[in-house]
Amino acid sequence: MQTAVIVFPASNCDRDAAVALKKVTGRDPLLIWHRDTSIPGDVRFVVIPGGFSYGDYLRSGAIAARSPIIRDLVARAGTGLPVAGFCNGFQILTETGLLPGALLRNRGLKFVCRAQTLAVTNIESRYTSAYAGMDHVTFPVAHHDGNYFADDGTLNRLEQEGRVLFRYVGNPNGSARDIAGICNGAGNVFGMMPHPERAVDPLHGGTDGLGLFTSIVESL
Amino acid sequence: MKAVIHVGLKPGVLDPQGRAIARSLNNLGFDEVTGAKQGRVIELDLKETRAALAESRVREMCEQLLANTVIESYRIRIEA
Amino acid sequence: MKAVIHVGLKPGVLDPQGRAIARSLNNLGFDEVTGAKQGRVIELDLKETRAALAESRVREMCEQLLANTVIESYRIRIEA
Amino acid sequence: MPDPEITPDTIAEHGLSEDEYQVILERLGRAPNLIELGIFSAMWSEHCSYKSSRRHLQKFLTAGARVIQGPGENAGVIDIDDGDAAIFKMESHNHPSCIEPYQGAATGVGGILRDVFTMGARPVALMNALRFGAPDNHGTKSLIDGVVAGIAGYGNCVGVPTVGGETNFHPGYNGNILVNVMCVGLARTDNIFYCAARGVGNPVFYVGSRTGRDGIHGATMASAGFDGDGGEKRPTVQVGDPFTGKLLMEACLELMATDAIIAIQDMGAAGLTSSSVEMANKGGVGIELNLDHVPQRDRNMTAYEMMLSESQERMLMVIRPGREQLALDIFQKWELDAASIGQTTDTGRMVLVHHGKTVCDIPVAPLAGDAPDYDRPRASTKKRVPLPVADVPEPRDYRDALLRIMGCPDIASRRWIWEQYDRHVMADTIDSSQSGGDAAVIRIHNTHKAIAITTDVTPRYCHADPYEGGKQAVAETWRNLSAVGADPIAITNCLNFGNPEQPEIMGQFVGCIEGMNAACRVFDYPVVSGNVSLYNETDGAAIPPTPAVGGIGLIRDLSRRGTISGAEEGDTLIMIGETTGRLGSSVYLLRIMGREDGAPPPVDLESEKINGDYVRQLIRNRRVNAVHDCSDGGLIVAACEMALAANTGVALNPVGPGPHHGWLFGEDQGRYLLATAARSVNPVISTARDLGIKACSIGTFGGTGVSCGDILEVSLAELRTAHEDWLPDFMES
Ligand SMILES: Nc1ncnc2c1ncn2[C@@H]1O[C@H](COP(=O)(O)OP(=O)(O)O)[C@@H](O)[C@H]1O
Ligand SMILES: [Mg+2]
Repeated sequence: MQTAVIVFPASNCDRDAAVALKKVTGRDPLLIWHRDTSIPGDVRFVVIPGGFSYGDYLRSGAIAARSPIIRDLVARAGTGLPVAGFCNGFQILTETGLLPGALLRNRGLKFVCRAQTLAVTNIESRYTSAYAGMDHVTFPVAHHDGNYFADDGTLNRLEQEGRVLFRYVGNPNGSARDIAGICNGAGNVFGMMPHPERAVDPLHGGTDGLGLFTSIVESL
Repeated sequence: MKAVIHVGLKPGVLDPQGRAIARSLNNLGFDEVTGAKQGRVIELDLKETRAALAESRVREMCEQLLANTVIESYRIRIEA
Repeated sequence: MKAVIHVGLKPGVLDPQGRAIARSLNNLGFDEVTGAKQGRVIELDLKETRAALAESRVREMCEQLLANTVIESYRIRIEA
Repeated sequence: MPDPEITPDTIAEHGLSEDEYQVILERLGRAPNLIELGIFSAMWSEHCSYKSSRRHLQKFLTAGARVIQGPGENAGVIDIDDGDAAIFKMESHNHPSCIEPYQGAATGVGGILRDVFTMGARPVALMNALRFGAPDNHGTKSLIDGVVAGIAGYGNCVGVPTVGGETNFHPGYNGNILVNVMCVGLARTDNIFYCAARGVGNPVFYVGSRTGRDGIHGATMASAGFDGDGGEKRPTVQVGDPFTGKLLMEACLELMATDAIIAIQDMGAAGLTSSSVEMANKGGVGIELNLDHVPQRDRNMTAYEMMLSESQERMLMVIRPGREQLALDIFQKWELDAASIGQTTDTGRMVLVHHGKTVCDIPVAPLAGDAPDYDRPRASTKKRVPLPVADVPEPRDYRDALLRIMGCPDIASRRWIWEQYDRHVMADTIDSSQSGGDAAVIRIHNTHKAIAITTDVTPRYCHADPYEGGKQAVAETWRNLSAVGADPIAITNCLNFGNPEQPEIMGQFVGCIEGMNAACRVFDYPVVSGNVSLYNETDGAAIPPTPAVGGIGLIRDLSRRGTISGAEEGDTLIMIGETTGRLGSSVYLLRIMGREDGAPPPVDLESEKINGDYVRQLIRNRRVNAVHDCSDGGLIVAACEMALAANTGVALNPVGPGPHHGWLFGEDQGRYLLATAARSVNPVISTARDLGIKACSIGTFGGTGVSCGDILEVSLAELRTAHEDWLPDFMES
């Protein structure tokens, strides 16, 4: 199955994402440069990788979210193409408006890199079905701006609609209501600050991240 | 001409930096500080010479890029 | 009262953020932008009511914490 | 602008001695102009010319079966089989970090990354070796805060994991912190790039950030005399731009996959001057640059300023004729400024043109070849007498002493530091600081091989005895690599010392080098790159001698490696190596007795070698569940670290009738602790004895605490709290 990773200047988890996608699909994903203007038609799943696109200058994800490729990404997401953003990818997705809210500086103001326990709060989504029977997973977090914020109305709606897919157990960054990962109303666009793509190999210290990729790939 | 844009968090949005600043000032003995907020100032050099036009363009820049209106509000000042 | 502090890079110090902002605005079609600088604004709420005293205290805060005077300069405005 | 006259003051301000100036006059056959003087002064500075250290560095073992490139290039290169090469180097950014800790540390990381990717390697790991003043010294806390944030700010953004390092606190660093950073990269052995320019008439390209007035050395003159804008005195601090650094790295690696590059050199210290001179000198060619074409950030820059600016994120390359467009296209894709600023010539001269005028015309060879080379007088450090165990009081309470040591600044967990570093990016980090293990382990992408990396030095020992301390630093890296099952291959180093014009300091310097070299020769463990940082002193107080060593080893099969954390309930704790209870210059002495005297533990290089070889063999044969070396704090600290990592207690056998402090806290060298399953205990011990290696069973894993007979008993929870809380509590206090 064809998948793709969008690469921005100073994306740096593009390789991490590519390794995970290859592991699950058996095929190298396309790497799409941010200046391209369209995502090839056969691409079934797009990952926006972590990193420091544009050095996180201005606001994390802000400049990347105005890249040429984004117009087509938004259009295709609107027609149901699954798009997942991890870490900087999540920040970019909120900046494009594909996901609600924003990511502020961590409460502790420091970059934080550690293994993070997460509660899987909805196993019925396209991104979490493989976690049936697993309450908790451990993914690494590695971010400076991971403090999820949205107004109360938005938070309530996310919760009511079952769109909060992961919550932190032991909040590392001050995120509202311990939110670690959310999806859009249609369930095809997903973003989270932790890095499932860095937990796909026993040598990483765990393989909990694989379930996320198998879930979405099997839903196609 | 020049545009000076202040971008700050909207009221109600948690401001971790501001909080930390107030706390560290208190720790340093500046007890008179009861609160702090941190925002950004962006200064743009513009080729445009008509203030009104400049302002409306800068407003567009803010909406499109310079501010994240989900969490931030902005104020524009145009200088000769 | 309130203190508004502008902190910006001293002239000649590399401002990578400013450069990235200008470039991105150009890419979005705002060709009139020829340069950009980014600084910080810190707003403090103060219990102090005497402006002169407030100003001298805020100056101390800037020197001790709010500005990195090796590369940044600052400007203070006291408001009632 | 009229050419200012060169006065004795001008010469002194450029750090040149009268004799050195005489040599310049002779080589040129005339007086230099200011630009030429600036160029000579930069090239002949301690930093570029190694004038106090060169003759001593030449003593190092630098050759070996796996050495592809030893010292002399931007980084060392070793062969790690299958056509793979590891390229690495360590560098200091001490002085800039003292002035502005965030930017100083950040630009240090940027600089070492450029040294490595300049040679064609993709950087895969960063390390940092930090020395701060006493925790209670004014400023220590904010220096830690700034340095760690700076390293994180640069390394995290470029997406190279920061996987390990070391951190010391000592009042000897109160006025001079040390920030040493190391980078390791991977390349193919047939695609390594060097800085020697070749050919005549080949275009010289400048790429990366524009040149500003950052970090110009002759700052006094440059800012007062040449800055037309007036106003505020310009800061000379360099600011790092990790975003541009990342783009530059990607662009260079992309261009390196083509045949466009003939030579490449990053612009580090003395920027355009040293990069262009080195390229020309190594290639035996001349170089002509038109400074009007240099991309500039500030207005009205003079030739002097451009040549001496240390703006970051810049590279110089000689491009193959006909490939100019290809290069420009790649730089444009990565949104980098690039320009052809000159060409190679056959004149052997460096010619600079600015505003249509030739502003510099000097021969290249003397800039490098005639650099001063001093044999500075030296005085050796007075030998300390060994400190017998009997002369050191026992602690009143062993349990209390252990908790204090586990939570003292030398031993406490560095989690507060390394949690700010992205340790996983690139998806090949197998082990890092997080485990508290002995060396970081980085997989070579798409293989089952890995490299292991460690940095070590114990300045306490070097201060007490430079020769033994030098030996120990190398031995500890070798031991740490062995403990993870890696074959140690080569080292890099960063030699941090005080003022070499003081004979005692020069004595420390040479003593450390000779000790390091003795170890390198016994281990067949060559030095392939390094860096020297001198004049680390304030008001005549020099730092403790600090020759930081960075070691690299190869793990051929990741399924056969050692970890600190694998001990299982019921495993036997075995000690490899001999314990006599050496407390001189130990952590026990420092933190429990408040003393820093006594000879440091000597390193017996021969037994160090056979012990390490044996431990690696055991790991390869899967005879051990966990391995850890004994270093600071002695065997009890090592045992506690293993217990904490495995979350399993350990009961140590009390030895003899006492005193026990030499046994538990002594810092005898060449020792390892192993956690071994019952069935392997006898074979491990008896084989060791056959090989003439001291080995004995000293305890058993299990339970929820650490104990030693009726001497002490403490729960893992208490140990963990003592170990984990000190640094965060200190930083938040
Ligand atoms: N500045 C630092 N950055 C990253 N990791 C660090 C730093 N300082 C210490 N560490 C990590 O903490 C652990 C313990 O360090 P140390 O006590 O120096 O180990 P050892 O004595 O075995 O060489 C190691 O895994 C090391 O990599
Ligand atoms: Mg060790």
